[in-house]
Amino acid sequence: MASAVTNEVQKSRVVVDAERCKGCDLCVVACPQQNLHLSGSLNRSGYHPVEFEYHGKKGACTACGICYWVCPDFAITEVLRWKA
Amino acid sequence: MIGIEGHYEVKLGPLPTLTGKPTHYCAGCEHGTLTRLIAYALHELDLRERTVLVDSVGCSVLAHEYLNVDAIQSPHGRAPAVMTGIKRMRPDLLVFAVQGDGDAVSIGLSELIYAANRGEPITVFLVNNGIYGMTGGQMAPTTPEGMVTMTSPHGRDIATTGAPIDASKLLATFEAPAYVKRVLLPVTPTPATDFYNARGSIEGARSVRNAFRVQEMGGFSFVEFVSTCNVNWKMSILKSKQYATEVLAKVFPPGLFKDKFGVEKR
Amino acid sequence: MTTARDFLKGNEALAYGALRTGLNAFFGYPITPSSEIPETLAVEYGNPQYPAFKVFLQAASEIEAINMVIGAAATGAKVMAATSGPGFSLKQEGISFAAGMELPMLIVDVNRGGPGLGNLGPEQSDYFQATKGGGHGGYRTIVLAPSSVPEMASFPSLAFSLAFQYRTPVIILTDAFLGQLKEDLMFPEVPAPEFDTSWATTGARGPVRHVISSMHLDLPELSRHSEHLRSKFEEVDRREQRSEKFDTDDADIVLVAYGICARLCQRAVGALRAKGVRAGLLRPITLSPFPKGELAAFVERGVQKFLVVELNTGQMLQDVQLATGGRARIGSLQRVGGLFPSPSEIVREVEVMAR
Amino acid sequence: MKIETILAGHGGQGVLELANWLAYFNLVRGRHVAYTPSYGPETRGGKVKCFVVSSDERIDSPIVEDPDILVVMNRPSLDFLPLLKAGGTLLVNSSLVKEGARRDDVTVVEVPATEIAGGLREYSPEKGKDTAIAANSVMFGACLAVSGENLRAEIEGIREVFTHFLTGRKAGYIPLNVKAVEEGFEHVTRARSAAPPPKGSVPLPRPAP
Repeated sequence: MASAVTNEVQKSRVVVDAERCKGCDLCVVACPQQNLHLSGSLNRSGYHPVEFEYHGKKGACTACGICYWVCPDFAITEVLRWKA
Repeated sequence: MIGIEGHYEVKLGPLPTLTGKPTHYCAGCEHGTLTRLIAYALHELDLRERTVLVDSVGCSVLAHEYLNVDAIQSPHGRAPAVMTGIKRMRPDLLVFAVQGDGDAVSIGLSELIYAANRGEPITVFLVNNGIYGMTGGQMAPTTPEGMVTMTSPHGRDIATTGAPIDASKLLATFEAPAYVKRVLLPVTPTPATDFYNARGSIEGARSVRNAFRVQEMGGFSFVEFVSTCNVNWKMSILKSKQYATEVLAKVFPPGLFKDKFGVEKR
Repeated sequence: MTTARDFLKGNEALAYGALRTGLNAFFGYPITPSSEIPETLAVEYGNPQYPAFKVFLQAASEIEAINMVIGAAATGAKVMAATSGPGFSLKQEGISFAAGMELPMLIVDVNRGGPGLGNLGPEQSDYFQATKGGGHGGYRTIVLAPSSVPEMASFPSLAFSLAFQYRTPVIILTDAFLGQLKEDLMFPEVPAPEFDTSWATTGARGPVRHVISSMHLDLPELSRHSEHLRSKFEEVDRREQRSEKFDTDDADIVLVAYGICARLCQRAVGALRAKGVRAGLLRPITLSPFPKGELAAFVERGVQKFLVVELNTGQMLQDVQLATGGRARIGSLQRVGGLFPSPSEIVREVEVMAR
Repeated sequence: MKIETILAGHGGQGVLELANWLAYFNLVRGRHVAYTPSYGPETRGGKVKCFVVSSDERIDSPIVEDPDILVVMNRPSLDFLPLLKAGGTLLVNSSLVKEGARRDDVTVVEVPATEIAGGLREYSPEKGKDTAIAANSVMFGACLAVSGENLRAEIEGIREVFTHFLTGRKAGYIPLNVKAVEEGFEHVTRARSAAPPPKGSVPLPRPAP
């Protein structure tokens, strides 16, 4: 999924199940690149689910998987890495 | 994305050892995190087909709803005894329980001690958040001095209720247990930045895998996870991580207490 | 400070009722749905308004708690423990010992869904365990069944006076619904009565040495002791049967229900009377001793039909069958799992029986 | 004179608090009251259904089967409409429940409680904070109006209710809640004087003075 700006390949991706997320913020504060943020919208249970962006404040996602390991609700379902 | 050769490879993915059912755990609770670590280890060690989970009584009583394994529900505090009964009949099965501090260190301390002392090849994961969660925030044997709870409204007074009990240190005094470990599971604030460190989850994943390996090698394994309960501590989720790091982890410092089989080295 | 008229949950009212009648010690263990009782007592511990309340302690389990109760009761103190089904089961050995040692104490069981872990809904399924002696050996205890928040408040003082008068454990059997129900209540200004506790352990001060034990190795001695316990309960049975009657004087069919079920039946009796059906209600207040005198009187008067309404699979039913001696038809309306019979369901059941 | 009320909504809407206030208000007025918290199998998943009974005599069943008043705070709670006694009153938080009631044998009173509460920002101790959460207090006022209470004589009773429940830090919210009660009461009084009562509806008897 090339990012619109530079047509460069996004080396990694985090898949989020928005309906499972309880907006607990743990992945947001633990992500070294700060790519994850709570969205403005509400999921069915009334929580603000987290959203993934490839480019975070500290740089691009490195598929380190920390979000996968800290998420108490398994809402971070997959961490993918691009294989050329 | 035409013309760019390659594909996305799953580094960390969905686990067949999870049922997929949303959890009832409060937002940000380490019971949920630990459930993931267990599911991952069961999958990685290909144990799912011969695992029996013993549900304790407390917040983890619904663990069978989330872990896709056989399960048996134990009376409050009696999981180690139930596991002993299963394992002695079926030594080929892997049995484990997730117990809260009320379940394991209060009503179930006797069962825990005797199973450990017999070196039963079973695994106990203790979620120690210093309070009774499911029943609404009462004092537990692990409640730190001065903590306000529903049954220590003026702050826990250790002169009349005793000091917090260190289960890991206690079990480590016995000859038989093969693996006794304590991990600070929550994300921990790092003073310099607004960034939180996730070493607890990584160390936790490793400890869960080691605990199962020790059981497969015929030893008793016990991992205590210092955790949080922000709802009953009446704190925000992130404030509770700070409290766990600055207060609870001082009363229950993480560490490796026993590793008779040296699993941490290989 | 509780004002003249309060608005409290049943569990809170029970805790204040115990404090106001001079509770000395409480030993507990957390279990839903009884938690408001220890939580209220924890907040009030040290309040100068309750100078008698000297000991509050959360034990490591219900077994530890009941044994702490035995120790404190042996000093002649007014001691209470409160729990729910699973904890009540764990306390049975202790209650048997206390009955054997003739120790007064108050045990509260907030009945929840069973058996085993069950659920947190209200049931009346601990009836047998409470009334027939859940522990080993031959003993009976007195069991009181409140059906309102005012009774949750007033029964602790009644329980302690019976406990000390007859030197026996007394059980208050309530349920998860009554524990959470909030009603207005007026605390009666009941004096905290003092009781003769010359039997209590004092540290061998004075001429008489006190040994409080349930062990009687000599066979005839245990026989005499058990006979004594039996005759004591016979006296309780003769003097302490308590119940409340609604519209029973001319009733053709009498409903029998205790606790929250009695209130549902009260509403049903009103609806039936409005439809011209002569129904009445007997509400047992003491489940042990069971008010069999009232039931025998109804049968004497010619009542042919009774309907027992309870939240279990037929437990008080057996006591009603015994008390009516096979000389009447006994219907049984049961709900379990935390569900309730609605007043209209009770009305329909009575109408079917009345035909 | 007995009034049986069912209040329904979802957790977080303050339905249980509203039920407590309503019960305590009646207690302060010298009546017997019974409040049953969230009850019943359909309360899983955060749904709330609770009962308030107030009466001059001792209350028999605290469980309500056919209420005189049904308070509906959110859309799913409209499912309880069949329980409402013929001639009873349906009080709906029309800010969240857009669907009309499908019964013509009851009085339907629509109260945009969330919107009304939202407009009371200047009464909140924290200036500019969203006050929509006081929707339950607006409904409290609506309940009193529907039960035929005379609010002007009762304003002290309302204050006493909130002083009893809103203690410590929460005491700062008493003015906002009292204002919300007044707004709810006025809204219903205005609406009822305009709309004709539907056929078959029995006006609730005035409480004994």
